[in-house]
Amino acid sequence: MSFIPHTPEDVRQMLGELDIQSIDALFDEVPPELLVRDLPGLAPAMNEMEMLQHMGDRAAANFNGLCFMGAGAYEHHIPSAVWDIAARGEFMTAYTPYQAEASQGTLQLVYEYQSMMTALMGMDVSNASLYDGASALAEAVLMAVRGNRKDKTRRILVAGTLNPRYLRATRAIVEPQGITLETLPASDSLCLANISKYEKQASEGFCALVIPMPNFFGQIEDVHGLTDWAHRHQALVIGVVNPVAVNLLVPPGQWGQTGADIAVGDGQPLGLPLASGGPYFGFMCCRQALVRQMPGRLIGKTVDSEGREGYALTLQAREQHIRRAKATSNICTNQGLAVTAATIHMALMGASGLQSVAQSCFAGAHQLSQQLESLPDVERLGGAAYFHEFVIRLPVAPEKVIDEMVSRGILPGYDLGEFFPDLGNALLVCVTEMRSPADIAQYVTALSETLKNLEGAQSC
Amino acid sequence: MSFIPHTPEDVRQMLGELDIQSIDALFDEVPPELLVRDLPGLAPAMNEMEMLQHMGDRAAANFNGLCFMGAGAYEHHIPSAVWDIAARGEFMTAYTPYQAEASQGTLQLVYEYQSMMTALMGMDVSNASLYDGASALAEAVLMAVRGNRKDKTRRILVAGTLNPRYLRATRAIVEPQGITLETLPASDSLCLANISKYEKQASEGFCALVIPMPNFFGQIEDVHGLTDWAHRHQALVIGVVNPVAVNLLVPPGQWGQTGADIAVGDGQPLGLPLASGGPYFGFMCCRQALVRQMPGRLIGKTVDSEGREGYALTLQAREQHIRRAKATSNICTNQGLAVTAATIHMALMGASGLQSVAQSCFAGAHQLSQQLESLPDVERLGGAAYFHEFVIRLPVAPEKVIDEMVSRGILPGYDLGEFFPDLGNALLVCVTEMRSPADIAQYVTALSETLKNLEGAQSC
Amino acid sequence: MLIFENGATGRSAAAQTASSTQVDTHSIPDALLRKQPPALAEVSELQVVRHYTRLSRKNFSIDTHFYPLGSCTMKYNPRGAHKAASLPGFAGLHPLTPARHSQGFLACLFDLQEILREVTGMAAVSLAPMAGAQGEFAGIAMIRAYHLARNDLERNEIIVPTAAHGTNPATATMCGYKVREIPVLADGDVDVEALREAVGPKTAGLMLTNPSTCGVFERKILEIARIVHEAGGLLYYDGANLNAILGKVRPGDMGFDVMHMNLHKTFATPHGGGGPGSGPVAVNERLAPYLPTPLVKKTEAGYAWVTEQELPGSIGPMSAFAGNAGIMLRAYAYALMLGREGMPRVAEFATLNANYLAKRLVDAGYRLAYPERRASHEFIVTLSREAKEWGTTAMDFAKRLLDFGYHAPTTYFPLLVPECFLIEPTETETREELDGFIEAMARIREEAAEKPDWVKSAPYTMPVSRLDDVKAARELDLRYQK
Amino acid sequence: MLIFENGATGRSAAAQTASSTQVDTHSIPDALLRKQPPALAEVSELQVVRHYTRLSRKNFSIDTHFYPLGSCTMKYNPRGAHKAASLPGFAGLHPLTPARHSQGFLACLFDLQEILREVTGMAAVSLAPMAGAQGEFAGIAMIRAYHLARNDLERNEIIVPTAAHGTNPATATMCGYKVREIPVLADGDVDVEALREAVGPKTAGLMLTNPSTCGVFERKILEIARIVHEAGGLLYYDGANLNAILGKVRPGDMGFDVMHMNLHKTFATPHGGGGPGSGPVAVNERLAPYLPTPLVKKTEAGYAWVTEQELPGSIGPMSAFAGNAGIMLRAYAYALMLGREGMPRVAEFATLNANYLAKRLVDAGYRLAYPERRASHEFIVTLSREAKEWGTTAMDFAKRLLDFGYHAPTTYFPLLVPECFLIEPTETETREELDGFIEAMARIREEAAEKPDWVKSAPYTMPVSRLDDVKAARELDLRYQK
Ligand SMILES: Cc1ncc(COP(=O)(O)O)c(C=O)c1O
Ligand SMILES: Cc1ncc(COP(=O)(O)O)c(C=O)c1O
Repeated sequence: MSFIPHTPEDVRQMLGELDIQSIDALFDEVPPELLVRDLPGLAPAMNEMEMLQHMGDRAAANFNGLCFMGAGAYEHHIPSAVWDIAARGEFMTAYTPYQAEASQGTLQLVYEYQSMMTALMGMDVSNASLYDGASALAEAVLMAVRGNRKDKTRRILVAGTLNPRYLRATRAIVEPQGITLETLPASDSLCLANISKYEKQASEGFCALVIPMPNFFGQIEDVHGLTDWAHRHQALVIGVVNPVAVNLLVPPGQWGQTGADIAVGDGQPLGLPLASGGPYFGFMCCRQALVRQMPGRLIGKTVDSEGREGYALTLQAREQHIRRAKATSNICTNQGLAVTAATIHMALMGASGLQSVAQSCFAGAHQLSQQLESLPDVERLGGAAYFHEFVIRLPVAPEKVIDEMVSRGILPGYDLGEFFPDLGNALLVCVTEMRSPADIAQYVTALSETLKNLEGAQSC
Repeated sequence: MSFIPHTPEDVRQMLGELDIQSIDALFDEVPPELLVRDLPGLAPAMNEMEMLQHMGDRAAANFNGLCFMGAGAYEHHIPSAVWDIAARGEFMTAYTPYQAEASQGTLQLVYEYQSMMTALMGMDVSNASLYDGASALAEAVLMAVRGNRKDKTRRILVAGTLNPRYLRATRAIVEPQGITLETLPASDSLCLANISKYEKQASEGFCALVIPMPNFFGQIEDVHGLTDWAHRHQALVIGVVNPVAVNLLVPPGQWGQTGADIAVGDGQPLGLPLASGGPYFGFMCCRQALVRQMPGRLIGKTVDSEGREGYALTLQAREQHIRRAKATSNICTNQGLAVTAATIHMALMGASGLQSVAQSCFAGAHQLSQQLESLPDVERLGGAAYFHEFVIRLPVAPEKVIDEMVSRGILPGYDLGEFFPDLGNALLVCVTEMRSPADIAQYVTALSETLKNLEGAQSC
Repeated sequence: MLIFENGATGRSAAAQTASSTQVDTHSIPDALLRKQPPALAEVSELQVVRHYTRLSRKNFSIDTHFYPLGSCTMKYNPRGAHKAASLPGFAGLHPLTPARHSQGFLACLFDLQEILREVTGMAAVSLAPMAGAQGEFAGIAMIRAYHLARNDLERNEIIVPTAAHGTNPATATMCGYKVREIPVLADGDVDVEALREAVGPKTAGLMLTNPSTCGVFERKILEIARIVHEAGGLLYYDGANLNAILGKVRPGDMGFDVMHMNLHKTFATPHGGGGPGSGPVAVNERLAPYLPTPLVKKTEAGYAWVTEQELPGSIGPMSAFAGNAGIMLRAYAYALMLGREGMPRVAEFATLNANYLAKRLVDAGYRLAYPERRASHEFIVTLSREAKEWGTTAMDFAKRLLDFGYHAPTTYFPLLVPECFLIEPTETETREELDGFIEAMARIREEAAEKPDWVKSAPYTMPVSRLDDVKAARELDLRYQK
Repeated sequence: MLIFENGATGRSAAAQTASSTQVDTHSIPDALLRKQPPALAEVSELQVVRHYTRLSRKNFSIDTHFYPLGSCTMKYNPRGAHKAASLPGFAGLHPLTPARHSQGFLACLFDLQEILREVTGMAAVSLAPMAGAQGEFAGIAMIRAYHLARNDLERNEIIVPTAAHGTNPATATMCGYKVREIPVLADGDVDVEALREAVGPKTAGLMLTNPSTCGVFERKILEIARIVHEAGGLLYYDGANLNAILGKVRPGDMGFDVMHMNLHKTFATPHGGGGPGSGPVAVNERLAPYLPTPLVKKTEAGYAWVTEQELPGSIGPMSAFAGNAGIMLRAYAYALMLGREGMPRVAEFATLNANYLAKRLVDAGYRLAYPERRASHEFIVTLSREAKEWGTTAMDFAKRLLDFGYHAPTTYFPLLVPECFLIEPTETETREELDGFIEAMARIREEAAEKPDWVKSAPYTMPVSRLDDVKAARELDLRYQK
């Protein structure tokens, strides 16, 4: 199929123009032994109908019920207009806006995105996106190392309550540059402990502190105390922030006396579907002083030759296509379309809409957790306030509970055993505004029945 | 919610400008006793999320398996591009193209549609659409009465093999004008019989003959013989045509010696989803001589003041907004967006694509029918060649078979008992290119098991 | 360039073509087989996408422009409603699926019937008609059926005011009636005296819209209803203007016996460049036996179609299936989002916007056709003075507006007001948008005064300038031929 | 006008706001609560729809324009692939759903891994990287891991040709390497002698793309591979240009050890105005132990994620989940539609179009950077003569092309060719489209000769004329402030 429009007559004429007999002649500079004859491992072409039927079967083979899983990706309502507009060919099939005059749509939109993101985070500057939350954190670490001129240690302290997947990816990305990540262990409350506990680790000096808000367990850290502590140690503060939660919680720009220095996170909750993990996008904001250390694209407002307002890529000298080996990052393609959707999403939701979403999430999570706590043998872990996720300890292995609940149409949460086996049968449960009181009731019933079944089975 | 953008400040300013205290003052010309205080029958507003969840539940409460039902609506593959583009705001949210300069998109598209439709039907002229196939037939009848100057009877002969729903709707629409519809009974072959059978009915004179192709039972009528016969009686011929079948079957413009005079049908198979019955669209084509009798809009090509090509509504003097009581029809809003989709669909499919669809349909139907005929107690009715629908007689009531098959995920066909109880347990089965060989095998297995169960149950 | 002109012999959007298996069609007599493929475009998938994407950009639309087209209610079409109707459970449902296997769909129709009953103040609703004009047909056919059933055979006239929409008289004709026109007074109200003279034993009914197409509320509506009813006629309400009074005033309360609604207007379903619409009819008890089928009822056992047997007096179905189902689903979704409080707000803000716009246009020098009246959701500006003094007609103003990025209001309708603009801003537009339009209108008026020829040759920024309609009609070119 | 400037205090898209229940948040310490709502736009739903619909219309895109951007492979992005990835069963799937409950999704990833293995001729594939640059990072990190594992600790240099894309050297730096550049000869091939001199015990690897960014096939590729391997280095293939050779030549066969692909280029997923992409890496046996996670394997019991335990040498994950899943699904759908026969046709027709275009541009007076060479899927025109003679630079030609409705080719890359246009027509464009572009180029060249100032001030028909980049950088304005 190949979506090729050439008719035999076209080919004849074009070959004639080139004065050759066959298309193969165009490959005559390739060493002949390298030419492939066939690709026996590939199947014959499907037409669109067959492909869609095949993909439909595949899609139907995935879980498709009520989702109470978060752990870094959250199911929120996405207004229908968001993707109807983001998927317009003009947004979806354009390239990076290098030719500014022919890309004012994307450029202005990203400028608006930057404005919204800085408003949301209370920060000075936002870039045009990075790949995802985890890799954005890695870039933030690299940026902190570049930006903190007072530090020579290349040591980064990371809250042990950070999403472990963020930690892994960040480690993979920054370690080749000799940067070390050290975690501050969490207390029993599933939050960082009192600062005094970490003075020893701090005493060797460190470049930056990474603070999640809320943390991986849904808990709300004492961001003010932590920020001021890090700043006292001349370290920078990197906040890892949920962009919906921040509508209820203090934004990173207002953490402590002077605010976080860099804020990153995953933009997925702002209009991106769960989508099996992506595309999402990483956002990154920083203080004005760090702008030249920013990785990724920045859109600036300027004027054209007639004085009209317009938008263009700016500070490109930071980027790989200009600065090459000395660039702030190698990033080129980013997550433009996801940003397009997020911008439309934020415009539609507005501050009042996002706040009401945050409130619904908070309320729903508290409703569910209270009801679960009242179940026999179910215990909630963690002492601090929490936003829309919380941890429960089950009397049996979460894996079994998950399977049983899935058969009842509910994905009950994330099995913390993967990264935190010490927590013992712990499940991370999330409630967003999408889960109605009826859904919550259904969860409670399903779980109590599931536990009865499993405990019954065990006791036999 | 109401999608109203006014802030309290806007309202204050606007009322100030109008020098009134409240919006209610604007209703002071309404007799006060007419003002409604409340609408207690209505529920409180839902937000979009709640509405979509509610509609999602409702959608899930419908049959959602393999469809082998036709009977006037057909499940074909619709290329993804069709609705992606048709649903662009510029097509979807425009009005009828009265301001030609600001509507060249829709106007040119409809001109292309007219061109495609006439090519498909082998006719001279196509209008810009009518509501659906049935009402298009009604309009064709009215048009024939206007157009056949030689006829005074206002009698229309209709093949008894026509979709009975078309007959009912046509009757409802044309009878107030004193037009009578008379059916020519079908023969056992589920086709019209030899013409000689109908000479008596013809002898009183008639205005037009309505010929379905394929007919309601999927069978292929002798359109040549019927057309010439009607023309010999100085009657017009109205073809009711399936626009996919016509890629395999002789188009109405080539029926008999001189072709049908009017061709109508439902455009649904050209890119419209089953969609619970609509929106579809009625197409109508005719010979050049009848163009001034056409109901509905026509788009013509012309030039602008600088000689550039452009498109505009034309022959508007036929229409209600100009001719009022003397118009060819009262139609105003038509099925524009459905036509937009159909045009893109035809462009994507092309003649080769539509032909291959028609061939697949034909092949699939014949595969299934052959396998079904081999089941004990299942009999195929009808003697003529058929396209993608055929009739089988079951040993038990189709209703029960349908329920049982539905529980196995298959909608096995249309119960002909509604309109043709005399056929006795007859089911109208349809196969389109969407039904794979595996689907067909699944049907055969499910039916044979179903019949075993039901017959077993009966014999107890 | 036409799609055909993009084509080349043998080119195709190959991914859309079925795997070519040679099919044996010998069971079909050769004479009944198609011999030549239709001359459709032969183009690639990218060509199709690019061609129609580009074409779309030549349209004005709600999503791109303020579109104050009077009588058309060009308001925001919620994308959520579109999404709801596109859910696979609806989009994939065969219309003849037995009711017991399509309960979700039937429930939506039933609920919509109930909502429409409530907002119209009528006794029963059928969703069958596929647009306003078909709703009118159904309504007048019911009036006819009513008189026939009572053996009242002399009634062969439908009365319509001169301001009526063209579909009104055309519908009357389609139902076999003669049309009798009555005038509208200088204040925009129907001439009640003329009505009194017109009614009589031949009167089958009166068709009226209120607020009228003059953009004013028919103040004597109760008297009009009395006159018609006393003469033995019935009252038809053309619901095209329902947006003006939604949730504020109900046709049933005004004395109407039957009406249609335009879901594509009042209930915000997209106009689609000409359609589809949906034109449900609502009736009082008297006419309920004649409603068009299908209808949905709620029973103990679930939702069900009302059968023909149950409704023997029905005027019949208007289409093969149940009408424009997808439009009904969109309207239902919209109604759910408006809810009890949202309905009257529609009328209130549509009216506020119209009155504000009218006032400010007067300030800018324009003349209203009915200056003493409240505007309803729309109003008429007459440009007869501008036409006389400067030679710039309503058409000229309309075309020039396009250059300013505003779709023109409805022109030359209703016909009784010379050089008229019928302007309907709708409730979903902001004051800022209205202000922009007012400014453009003010500028154009200045232009008309200073350099009328400039206005008379507008538009300048559209893909084409004014088109030669005469040539279009004289040298009919209705299709591409190679 | 910015979206914020459409706003008014208190305005909102109310249908998107949750029913407001006052929520008791006292469990959160007051100091940790947000006090002031963010200053987002306060706008209605229609305003949002209209604003962004209008904005979109200010973009050029594949769906609207020919877009021959060299190195970017701007070809048709099948809508069917977009639809497949948008199916609720994929779009609604949580990435941490246990593998046993997401078999359909895992099956797609596995099959895609296999397809990519086949077309690259490599031993194993990981889909983890989220774009080309991240794929490069993963590839170079694997080279690093390989050397480290062998305790080969001196290798701290990555060699790149001067023609390389900026991401190549930037990536080497990110992986802690020094970059050593080698020149490209006048015929477009890498300077093999310089390479010979550059390699040595410090050489970790060479990054190369073939066909190169000069638009020609590196003829000495086998020799180059030998030189690097003999020096103990590994060979990295920058797969951005894979479209040129898809199904015709395989990087694995050329001797590359590791490579990335840009699914958003070769596999036709939309570029989205800057992203997202997906940059899978493929490796030979040597590097397979270091692949980034996650990976999908097929077992008796079904599809499963390869665990960290199974792959202890892995360089780790590159993102929180499995990368840009939706892009993988689109690429997979596209690959299914191409199939076995379709893959090589991509390379063949991309190459045919490029060579035809190059030839015709030469006829029109343009000069190729490598006139003696076959073009691959792209080629370079150098406008240095035009710049010298008439003062019209590549930038000027690029801007003027916009006025003719064509997106400009890539300008000033690769940097080594002065005043260059890197032109990549792709296989999905028709000859007619190419002819139109050629005609425009010919016209512009005439204009440049006759009235160079006209070309130098282009564009004239875009929403803005040339923008002041200096001001943008000097007076940084990166966000709206009231
Ligand atoms: C006043 C009036 N009546 C009737 C109609 C006819 O409605 P439809 O176009 O849906 O057939 C219209 C629509 O234009 C109208 O404005
Ligand atoms: C030759 C080459 N290498 C690498 C890249 C980087 O790929 P990506 O933009 O996906 O990170 C590009 C893309 O522009 C490229 O053209």
